[in-house]
Amino acid sequence: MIHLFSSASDNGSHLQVLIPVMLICTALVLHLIYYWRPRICPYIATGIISLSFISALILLVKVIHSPNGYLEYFAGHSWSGQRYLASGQPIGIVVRTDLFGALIAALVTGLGTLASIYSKHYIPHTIKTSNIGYYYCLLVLMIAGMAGICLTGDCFNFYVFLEVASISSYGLVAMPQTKQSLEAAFKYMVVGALGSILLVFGIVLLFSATGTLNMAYAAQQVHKIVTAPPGNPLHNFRHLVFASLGMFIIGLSVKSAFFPAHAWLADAHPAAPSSISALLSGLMVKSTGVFLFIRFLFTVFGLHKHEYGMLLAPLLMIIAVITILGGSVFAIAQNDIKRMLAYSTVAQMGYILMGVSLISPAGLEGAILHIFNHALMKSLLFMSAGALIYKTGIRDIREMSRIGYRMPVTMVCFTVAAMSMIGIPPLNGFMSKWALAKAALDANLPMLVVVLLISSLLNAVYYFRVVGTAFFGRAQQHEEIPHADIIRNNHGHSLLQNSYGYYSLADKDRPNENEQELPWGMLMPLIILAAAILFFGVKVGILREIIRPAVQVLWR
Amino acid sequence: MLLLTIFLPFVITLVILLLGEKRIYARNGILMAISIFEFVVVLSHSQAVLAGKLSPMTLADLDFFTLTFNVDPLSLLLGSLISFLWIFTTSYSIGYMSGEHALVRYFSSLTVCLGATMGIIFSANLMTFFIFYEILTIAVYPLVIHEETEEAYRAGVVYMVYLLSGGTLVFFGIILTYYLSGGNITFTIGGIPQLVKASPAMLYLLLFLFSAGFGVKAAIIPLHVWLPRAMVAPTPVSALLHAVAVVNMGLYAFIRMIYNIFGPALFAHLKMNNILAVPAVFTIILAAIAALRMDKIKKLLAYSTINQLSYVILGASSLHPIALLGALVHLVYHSVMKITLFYSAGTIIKRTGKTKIREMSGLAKTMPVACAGFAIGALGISGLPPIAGWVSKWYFVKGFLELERPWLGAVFIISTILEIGFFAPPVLYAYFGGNIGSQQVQENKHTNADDDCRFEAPLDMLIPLAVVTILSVTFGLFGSLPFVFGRAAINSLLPK
Amino acid sequence: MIARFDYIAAVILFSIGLYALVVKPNLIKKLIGLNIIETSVYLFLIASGDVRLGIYTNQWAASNVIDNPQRAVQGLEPMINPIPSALVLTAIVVSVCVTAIALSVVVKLYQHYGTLDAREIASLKG
Amino acid sequence: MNNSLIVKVVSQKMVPFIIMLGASIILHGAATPGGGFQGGVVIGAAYILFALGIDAKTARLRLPVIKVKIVESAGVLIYAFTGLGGILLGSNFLANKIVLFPPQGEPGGLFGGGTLIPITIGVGIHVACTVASLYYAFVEYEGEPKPDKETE
Repeated sequence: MIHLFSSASDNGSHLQVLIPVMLICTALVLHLIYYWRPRICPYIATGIISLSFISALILLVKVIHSPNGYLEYFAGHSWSGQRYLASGQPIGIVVRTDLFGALIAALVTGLGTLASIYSKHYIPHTIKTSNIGYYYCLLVLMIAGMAGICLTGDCFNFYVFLEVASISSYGLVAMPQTKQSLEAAFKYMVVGALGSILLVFGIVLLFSATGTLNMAYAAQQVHKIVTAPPGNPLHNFRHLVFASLGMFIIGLSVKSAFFPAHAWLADAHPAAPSSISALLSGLMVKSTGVFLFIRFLFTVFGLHKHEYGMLLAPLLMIIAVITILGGSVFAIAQNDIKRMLAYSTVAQMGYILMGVSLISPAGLEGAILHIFNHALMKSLLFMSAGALIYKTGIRDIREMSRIGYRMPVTMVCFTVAAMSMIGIPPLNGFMSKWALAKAALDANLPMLVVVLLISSLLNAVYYFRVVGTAFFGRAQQHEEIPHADIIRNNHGHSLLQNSYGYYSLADKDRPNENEQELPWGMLMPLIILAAAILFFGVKVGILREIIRPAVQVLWR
Repeated sequence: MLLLTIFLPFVITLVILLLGEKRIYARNGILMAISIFEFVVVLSHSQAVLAGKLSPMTLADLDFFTLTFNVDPLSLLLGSLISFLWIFTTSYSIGYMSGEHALVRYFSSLTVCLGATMGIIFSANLMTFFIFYEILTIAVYPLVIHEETEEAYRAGVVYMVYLLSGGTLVFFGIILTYYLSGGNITFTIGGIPQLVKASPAMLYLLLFLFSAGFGVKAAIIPLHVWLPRAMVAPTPVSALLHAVAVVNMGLYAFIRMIYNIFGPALFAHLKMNNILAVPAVFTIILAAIAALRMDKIKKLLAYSTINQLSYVILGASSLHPIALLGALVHLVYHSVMKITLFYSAGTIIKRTGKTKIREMSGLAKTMPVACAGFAIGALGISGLPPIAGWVSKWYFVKGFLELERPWLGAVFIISTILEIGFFAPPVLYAYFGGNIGSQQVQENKHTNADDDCRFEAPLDMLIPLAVVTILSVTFGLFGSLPFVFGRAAINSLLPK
Repeated sequence: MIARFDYIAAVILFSIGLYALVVKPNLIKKLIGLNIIETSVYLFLIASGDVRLGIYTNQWAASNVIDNPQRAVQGLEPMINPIPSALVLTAIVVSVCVTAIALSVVVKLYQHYGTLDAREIASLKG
Repeated sequence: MNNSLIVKVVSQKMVPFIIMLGASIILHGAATPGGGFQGGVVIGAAYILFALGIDAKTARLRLPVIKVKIVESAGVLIYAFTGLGGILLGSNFLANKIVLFPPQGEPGGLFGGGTLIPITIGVGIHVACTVASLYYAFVEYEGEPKPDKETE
């Protein structure tokens, strides 16, 4: 193939656009394929996502070896080869992938592969058979959107991909079609749409001020505007820049569930099917939220260069602290395991914001490291929680006593992730907390370390509750789940609705009751993730070698 | 070989888990073998260490820090003590726990504790130390809740809250050390050199964090609540908590903190020895007074432990070689005597179901060995001459007199009087009380059928009890091994 | 400022939409509120594309503006910027999608609860 | 649905003209205001009008779900393959060159947009089908019997 991997005339790579394009195209035919051959649909989805994962890895390697730390690809330019206007403004949509984006894209597609493998067995017991085709379609679309966000360098492209990812996730949350999931989906949708519209507002204001949608070029213009002395006509555009910054901060705070706007997350993430919860908590709030937060604040608005960075930092820090403590405290109060995990995600988003709010390379490094590590940990937690629900139908932590003996591998994986979350040393969660703590001390803010530690302690309290109950809980038989109404799923299994309103399979119809604890397809992602947690804990150097230059690129 | 002592127990844990509940003899055999193996391996290092050869071993480089292990005289002292007592813990546990439920969980946790303890003792820097410190904390939890009663679960919650909070403080201390010293967190003879340059306020904060963190494990008084609560656990576990692993690790951490992190010079310069003496004295007196009020044997022993632990802290923070020697030797002696007390109390509880002091009345006639062990242990802890405890107290008092702080010496005298006050009743009841107890000896339902009461308890409980009792006496009369290791440790901790 | 009546209109629309979104208990009315908010942003977007309206506008000519602001400010290059219009189209598509999904969710919710009152549809708390 | 005859006839006779308008908007998307989305919506509206005129079930027979879905996906694939054409011909994704349409139009003319023509056609097809299927999703929804409760 002629120039499949590197573009002829730029330093970019075709993979930058091919990854989202191939995912979107596949997604749109997937539900047709489901009509035609329902059984191959999961394999095609898994295949295409893993193909995109391989592509993302190749891309990551290419970006690492690129001289500037980023690849620029001009999509939709004119054939004549003209790339820039006379003023230096790029023509067309510039797909600009830096190290940070490439890393997160690899993470997105990698975890997406695992989620899609996991879905094959999990999904038929959660949603209607007629919806499975749409499920895979939306799953692939969502991954396409998240990967697209990470790969582009154009403000409006961000928005489009963000909406692709968001809208598919609304659909996925609503997919089980229970009371809870529908209500959660509605809340999620309203809040998400509000967040998105604020982002559009921000983009428009930025466009008004700078006259461009290209992020790199906009960054130059913002710099010119902010540093223009009074009297210079450019000085008048300052207000637009500030308004735009404010809109971005509010909109992205909503999207990444920082403190006052965190409630939707705690509803939406538990209500989705577990494979989707894993992606939502692990990736969605990051790629559509914190990733863009870092992207815009540092790359476009240059928070580290201008004085408003110093004004914003304390504000962000306060939000971060409240988010961390609030999320942890709320998590303790939960009895539903997935809801607890969702609140834990809120707290972890606070960690990431804390790293960002230090406005130092070390803090940013810690934040990015935590984005990566938390994605692995939280995906594993949600997937193992989903496996528990799949096998036993138990969502309530109080009913989980001795479950660790029935499903040893699942619970051991859960324990590994929980320990990593608490910050037990050789695991990866510790590494990022350590990096954040060190950054906070470097910034001479030991109070933040105290917050981090209190939160670790609270983490320990609520994760230990689960692990303790699962392995050392009282041996007594838990009461029968009170069920309001019995419905039948598409396999003819009767579904019980427990006191929380969630449906689960009745005991007699539970799959593989007497066989191994889980089908291999569900066990494998768990084991891979647990191994990854251990691996990136011990070999954190590999990640830091990518993240350190990534931060340098952002810091420019 | 050193790494083997740390990681072999973890492998053995897996083996125990795989063996399952059924294969009792294989499990017992493995457990005894690993305990004896540990002791032999630790002792085998003594030649090299006493000759002054240290060889740090780096296992893995984890970017921010390294997993490094090392043997020095102090760790040799603690390591040999603990691995030695572990032999008795294991054999006593096998006897005491026979027929109980969830033995796989019990013994696997016990073995993890062994590995974690060895890891703590042989770690060469703070992070390695911390990893195993937390593993120990978590591994003890299943042992605390082993009875699975409501009370046990509540004790488990208290235990976890206290210990994890302590761990968090320690972790903050480690981060602060890392920050103040620019990344050097290795235990260094004479203290970490970079800390000298740090500001006093930060160093006081560091002292607070470490003492509060380690103080939870060492049961300094406001932080001691978990220890009496954890008494709901089976007696071998109490012995493990009080005499063998857990609290000793707190003391070990204190000694490491004073001598290998701050260093004696900096510690004295900032008058931290005086600061640390305050809670220690407070704890000694308060715990002794509290123990006077206790009517249950195990609670009494718990408060006695709290009281004794602060002796070590007080002695170690004095920075005087003789008092430090007293502290190190007391660490050993206290372990031996406390394990004697627990084993005899455990034997009594297991055989008769009695937990109150008053119920021990006249028990000496039916259970002579147990009561003799209890009496000897009690006398030793109180510091009466022929038995082990007086030697270390003698050194304490001598050290503080040489330091010209007689009032600290007086604390020991007062404490001794109080100890005699609270240990006298059980002993007197047992030997001179009315004979009300003998009728109430009830057959414990768990004892083996073939054990027809020829002995007062199964042999695998009695033998460890007898051995540790004899040890208490011999250490009192001519115990030289602790002194050999202790002097070597002092030479390494307090460089001339 | 009064010259920018379009901006004022956008702000008023935004407030109305937000009011409906927050205060009205009916889910459909909430969605209408959301759509009004979106409309206000589109209005703002399109209005900002019109260079003739004043200096706080988009300066698309704008490679010119930043390099040579005086000319555009003086109205020498009056031109309606096509890019905001294109953006509005995309945004409308998005809002149509969201509205469609939201409506279908509302239908399903009605099926479960038999009501559209947000105060009664509250099984999730904490 | 018992519409009057006038409505029925007029709505059906209007459909081809509306579709023509939509097609015109789509084809001129490159040069004038309008484009794939607007034209597509117009065509979709034509179909809705058609369905309103006669009853929904009959309209459904004329346009089965599966066909709508296939054509809908085909629209996006036209877009994507036009983009990929750029790569296959040695330039970047979506690079614009008049390669698919032999008549090389003037800039501003019908064929002056180069690859914009297939792109707008793809978008138009997709949007038209989406609008039609959205209409049906709501109109043909067979809900369970509802309680009589109404709010506000």
